[in-house]
Amino acid sequence: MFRNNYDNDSVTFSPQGRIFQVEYAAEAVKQGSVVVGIASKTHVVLVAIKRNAEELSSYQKKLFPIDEHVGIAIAGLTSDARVLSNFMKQQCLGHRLTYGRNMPVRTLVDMIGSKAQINTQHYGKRPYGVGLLVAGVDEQGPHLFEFQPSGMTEEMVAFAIGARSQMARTYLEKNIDKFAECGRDELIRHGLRALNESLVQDRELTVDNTSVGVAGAVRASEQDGGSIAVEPFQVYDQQDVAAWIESVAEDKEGDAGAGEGGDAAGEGMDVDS
Amino acid sequence: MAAMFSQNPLMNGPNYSISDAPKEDAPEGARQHRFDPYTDNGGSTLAIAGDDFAVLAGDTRLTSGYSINSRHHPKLFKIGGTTADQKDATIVLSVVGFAADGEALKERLDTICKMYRYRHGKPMSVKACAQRLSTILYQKRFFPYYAHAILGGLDEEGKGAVYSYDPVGSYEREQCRAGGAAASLIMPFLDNQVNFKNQYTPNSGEGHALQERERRPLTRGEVEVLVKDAFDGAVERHIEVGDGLQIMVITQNGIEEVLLPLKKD
Amino acid sequence: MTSIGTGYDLANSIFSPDGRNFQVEYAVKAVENGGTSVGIRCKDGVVLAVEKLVTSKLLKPNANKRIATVDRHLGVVYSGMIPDGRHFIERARDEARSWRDTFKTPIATADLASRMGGYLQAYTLYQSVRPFGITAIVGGFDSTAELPVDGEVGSGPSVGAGGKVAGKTHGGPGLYMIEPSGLYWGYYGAATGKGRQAAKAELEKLDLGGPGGPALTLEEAVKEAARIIYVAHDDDKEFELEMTWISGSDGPTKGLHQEVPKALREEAERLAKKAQEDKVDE
Amino acid sequence: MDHRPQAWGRPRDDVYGAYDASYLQTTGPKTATQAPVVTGTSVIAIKFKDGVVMAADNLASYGSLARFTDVKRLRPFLSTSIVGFGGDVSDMQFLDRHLNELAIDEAYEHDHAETPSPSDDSTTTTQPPRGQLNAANLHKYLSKLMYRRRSDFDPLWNQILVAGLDSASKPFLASVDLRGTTFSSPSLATGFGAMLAQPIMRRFAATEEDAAKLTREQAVDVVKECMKVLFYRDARSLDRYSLAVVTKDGVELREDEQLEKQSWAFAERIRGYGTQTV
Amino acid sequence: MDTLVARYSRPAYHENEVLSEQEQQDFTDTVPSLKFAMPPVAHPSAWLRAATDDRSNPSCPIKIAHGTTTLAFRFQHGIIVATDSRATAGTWIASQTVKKVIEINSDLLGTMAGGAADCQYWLAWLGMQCRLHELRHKRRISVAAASKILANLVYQYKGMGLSMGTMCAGVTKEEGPALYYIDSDGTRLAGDLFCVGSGQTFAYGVLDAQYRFDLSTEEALELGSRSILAATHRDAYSGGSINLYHVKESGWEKHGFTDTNPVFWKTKLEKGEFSNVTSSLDD
Repeated sequence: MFRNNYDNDSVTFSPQGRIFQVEYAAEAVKQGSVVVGIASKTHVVLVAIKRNAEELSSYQKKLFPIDEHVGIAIAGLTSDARVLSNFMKQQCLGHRLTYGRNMPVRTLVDMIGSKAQINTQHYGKRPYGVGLLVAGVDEQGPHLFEFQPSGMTEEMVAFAIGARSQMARTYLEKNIDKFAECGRDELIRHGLRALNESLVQDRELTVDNTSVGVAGAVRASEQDGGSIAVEPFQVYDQQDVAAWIESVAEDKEGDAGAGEGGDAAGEGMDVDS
Repeated sequence: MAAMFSQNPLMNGPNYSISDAPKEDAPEGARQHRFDPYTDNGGSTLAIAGDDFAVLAGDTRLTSGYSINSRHHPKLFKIGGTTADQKDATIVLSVVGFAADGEALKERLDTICKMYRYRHGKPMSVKACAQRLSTILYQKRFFPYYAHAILGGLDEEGKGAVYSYDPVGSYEREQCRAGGAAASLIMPFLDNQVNFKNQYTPNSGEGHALQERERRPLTRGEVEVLVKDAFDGAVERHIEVGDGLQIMVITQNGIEEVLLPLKKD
Repeated sequence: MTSIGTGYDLANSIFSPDGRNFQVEYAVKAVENGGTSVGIRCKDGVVLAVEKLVTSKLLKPNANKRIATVDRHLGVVYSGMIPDGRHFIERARDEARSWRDTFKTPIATADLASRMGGYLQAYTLYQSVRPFGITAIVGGFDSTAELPVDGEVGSGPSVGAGGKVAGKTHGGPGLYMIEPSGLYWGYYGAATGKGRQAAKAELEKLDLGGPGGPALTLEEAVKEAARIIYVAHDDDKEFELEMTWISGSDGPTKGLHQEVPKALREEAERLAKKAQEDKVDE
Repeated sequence: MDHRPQAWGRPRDDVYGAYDASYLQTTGPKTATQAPVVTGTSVIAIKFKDGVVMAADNLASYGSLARFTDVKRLRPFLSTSIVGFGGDVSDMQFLDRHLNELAIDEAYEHDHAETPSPSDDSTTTTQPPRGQLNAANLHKYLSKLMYRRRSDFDPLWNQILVAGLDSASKPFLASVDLRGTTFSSPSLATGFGAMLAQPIMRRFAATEEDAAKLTREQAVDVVKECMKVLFYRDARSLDRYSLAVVTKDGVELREDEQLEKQSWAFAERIRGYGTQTV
Repeated sequence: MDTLVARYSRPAYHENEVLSEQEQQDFTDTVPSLKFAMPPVAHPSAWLRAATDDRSNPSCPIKIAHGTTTLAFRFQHGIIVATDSRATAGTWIASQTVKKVIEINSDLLGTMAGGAADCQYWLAWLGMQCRLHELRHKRRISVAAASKILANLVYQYKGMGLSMGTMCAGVTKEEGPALYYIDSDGTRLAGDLFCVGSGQTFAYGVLDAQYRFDLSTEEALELGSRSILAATHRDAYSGGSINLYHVKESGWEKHGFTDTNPVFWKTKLEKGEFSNVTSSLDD
């Protein structure tokens, strides 16, 4: 059988100039459940499907707040994500202590990018087996970044990573022109719809398996200096996401008539929006 | 310490008329470091715990020597909120002494509370925070923070809690405490007015049979008047206290902050 | 690629019997898969340009910049593995800073190229690392004016020790290309990445290395760079054109490395597209 | 020399003083300034409704010697802030270089400034891009730096004023000294200025509200008046000075101002020094 | 390779150079570290003394709270531990309500004299070590071992400026009532009775006169209290309340935190002691 000699470590190029270990690490991201992120002019949202190992086990968290203005969604090895998340938290706190401001999101993302790149160039290290969507707001407004195990970090309008995320991406591509002007709730609903596309046939969004995270940036008028007021990144779970799930289920019912309201319906109407 | 390095066993032989034990230290005493890392920025703070609230207060004057550097410098800081504006904070730290040490202390405690919140997903209790503040101060045992810290919040039962510290971290939960330049002016007043020290119930007896006035928790209204009175008195008699009075009241509903004027002379 | 599989290509820093370091050659392959980068040194500055292939429609347009500033007066563009490029830039910025710490003056383009050449070469020496999968083009404009030392307070003596020397000129534009092996040369016009062959052919047609120095002006160079990127581009894929420039202190960027203004870039792109079409018509 | 057998040939304590092992220590801290040498005197600054005015003279003194007369002690940072240095000049130069590097690093974060088109030329510096370190951020950074250095017993012997706008685009003015002590006030002055100029400035801007009523012209006049008073009474001052105005449009810095309309009439009335003729 | 690469290069995440090592640690540590910040001078202890010794220099900037009269003695039914509750910083009475008996765990008590923070911190630390010992060896630590741990620890810091004179009291099956004195010089002594602090001589006077091993529990508690009372009466640095504990094999018992003033008058009026003080309020 063909044996690939060039895929044992991340310090060996293949004759085509590829590094297989890094490409394999990217596969690990596809093992994780799907997460979706979208940015508008005023908000950035992350939505995620949580998985549980067994019926009786708890659901694995997918969204993590980093600092008041940044949060991440993860797909892949959770423990690797933990390392990156702790690192990002520390950097944000350090930056705030030193300069008294929110860390610019791109600076933060570049830092984990560099950290991950080192792991792809030195023997004895392995690439991180996790992909991230980083959502944050700074003086420039809302941002959404994708982080890959290779250390590649790119700013996106909207993106999805994880298992079956291609379907979600297709949805996002189709609707890409609508996002910029979307309000907070509308943006979340787009996220949930994209998420829905990636679900396996008989699965659906429920309050148990869905997480939503939002951050916002409201810009003061030019006379008032045009500075940004940050709506801190917040994660919503359980009953707090019921209304959003329901409203997405409704429009599905509308065009297919097959959607079930799910047990979420009727409860948790007191969701703030 | 110096003796440990300079001990020469050869010199411990027979004695001669000239004193031959190595002197303890350099002739002019300890080596002079021309830089003194400390300064006193004056001001005063006070804290009183009530039944379901805690009040902390501090003046806003910042002095160095006889100069007033600022009339608007806060000594009270909210600690451990999720955001930089501390909107959801439940603990207040007051520091008085060397302002830069106070600032550094506040930032460290706040950082630690924020890391705790990030790791555990819940805010630190005032009890845990008080213990942690003690270890922060003690980590600088050999190079102390020159700051008198008072921490206030509500305990697990919702009762007001005030913890006071010495510069290297010994601490105690108390009913009330004054710190800083005018502590010696304010503290006796509080002993009498909050803990009813040396107050006796009239007609409760003669001589040694006289009954002490029964202690009772003060209401919030009473405490706020006390705080203002305490500072008005301190401003009258201490040059490093004045300009503004910053008061924070911690209740179940969060932290209310008021700024009152004090005499500016 | 006759030696593939003979075992000499499995680790870095190993010579094959015919004296080649295969891992470095493979790293060059990674560069050759990347979008084309071009640098042009002209009369009054340097222009850098890169063809950024759009891998997804979901990428935020014009947000992911590839050309980076080092210190204030240097620009770096690269083709190949983008994370490696970020590493390169960070190191270059550290070198520039350490230069300032030591000499209290900005690093010269040639010095940065030398430092970075050394750095990349170190990554070909050890089995514990792999070479960089990028080829970088470094462009800069070393100030022609007598600069004060960083942090200088007064104006200093006008003559004598520490004073100025009349009529002495120095500085000017510089352009260097650094390869995965650590090899670097100075260039009048440099190109790397997927379309380097076509780009080089176009660069050679320009008047860059004449005896009187390059005749091309900055604005012309901007237009040429845009055209070359369009020429070198594979037609079927979408791409973004990113361009930066550096002039002397009397030029449009006042000695700083900056992005080419949008209006000028769009004009250059319009001309480039037109040239493409004209060619098809012929 | 010691003549006792057990210590023959060694230096004697009563001649050379006690042995002090601390001189041998090689692990001690590196310390630069343990006392200031070449110094600058007062820096003064006052807020007005759209920004802050700051001034400092151009003199660096070596004790009582007016050593350098063209030293610029106001330094702009990133066209968002102005930093005024009192105290040791060598430490000021160090900080200036450090801030220069900080400005370069900060520019990396906001890489890809476009070259401004030549049409919108302005006489002042260009408006700072959004999200760059503002004066409040810079002051925070400097206070951390100064505090760190004092904690290392290696202080930067300066008192510094930082002026600009804060994150809410309100005028910002604050001070940090060699121990890392920070404070802020509508008007601030270092050194002699704290005694001589501060009372004058407080007449115009005792509170934030007062300062918010001042116009730019008024503020500049007050500062010029203060510089004059400082020159009259501060023996380590100069009549050439730098004046900076920082607003949301950037920093305007004039480094070669000359005190105008001086009147030394008051000197006639000074009694109690030197030979009295009356 | 690494050294070559490391030249100049700071990883991007070491940007926070203005923060001290300790501040950086706050981000990563889940439990507080035992690392202490030292003043970067040639003689840290001399420097610390200059900054904090309020006895040699009453105007020194930092005044550390000091504790004062503490005592403990063994008797047939266990150990009595008694202290006053005054903390002074110079001549300023910083507190009248200091708890100078430190509950190391439910079995062991420590006392506080000298630097209040030193005692509080290191006895809490000792409690942690005792618990770890229990977890490792599945039985209670002996008082001898516990006191030895503390003595070894303070000996490591000898000469650096710690100030503590503490007693460690506990009753175990193997040792019976066990009492140790430990101070910041590294001294560790076993004994029947100790008084520690500025008021120790006054307390010794009373304690030595009436002490017997076969005291009843009541008598022992009364003796502890009376000895502290004597010290608060004659030593200006002692006062406040009398804090009284009885340590038994089953653990310690608290016997009140009693204001000295009423106790004093009760002792005088009912027992006729302290006749040096007039009881009449009129003359």
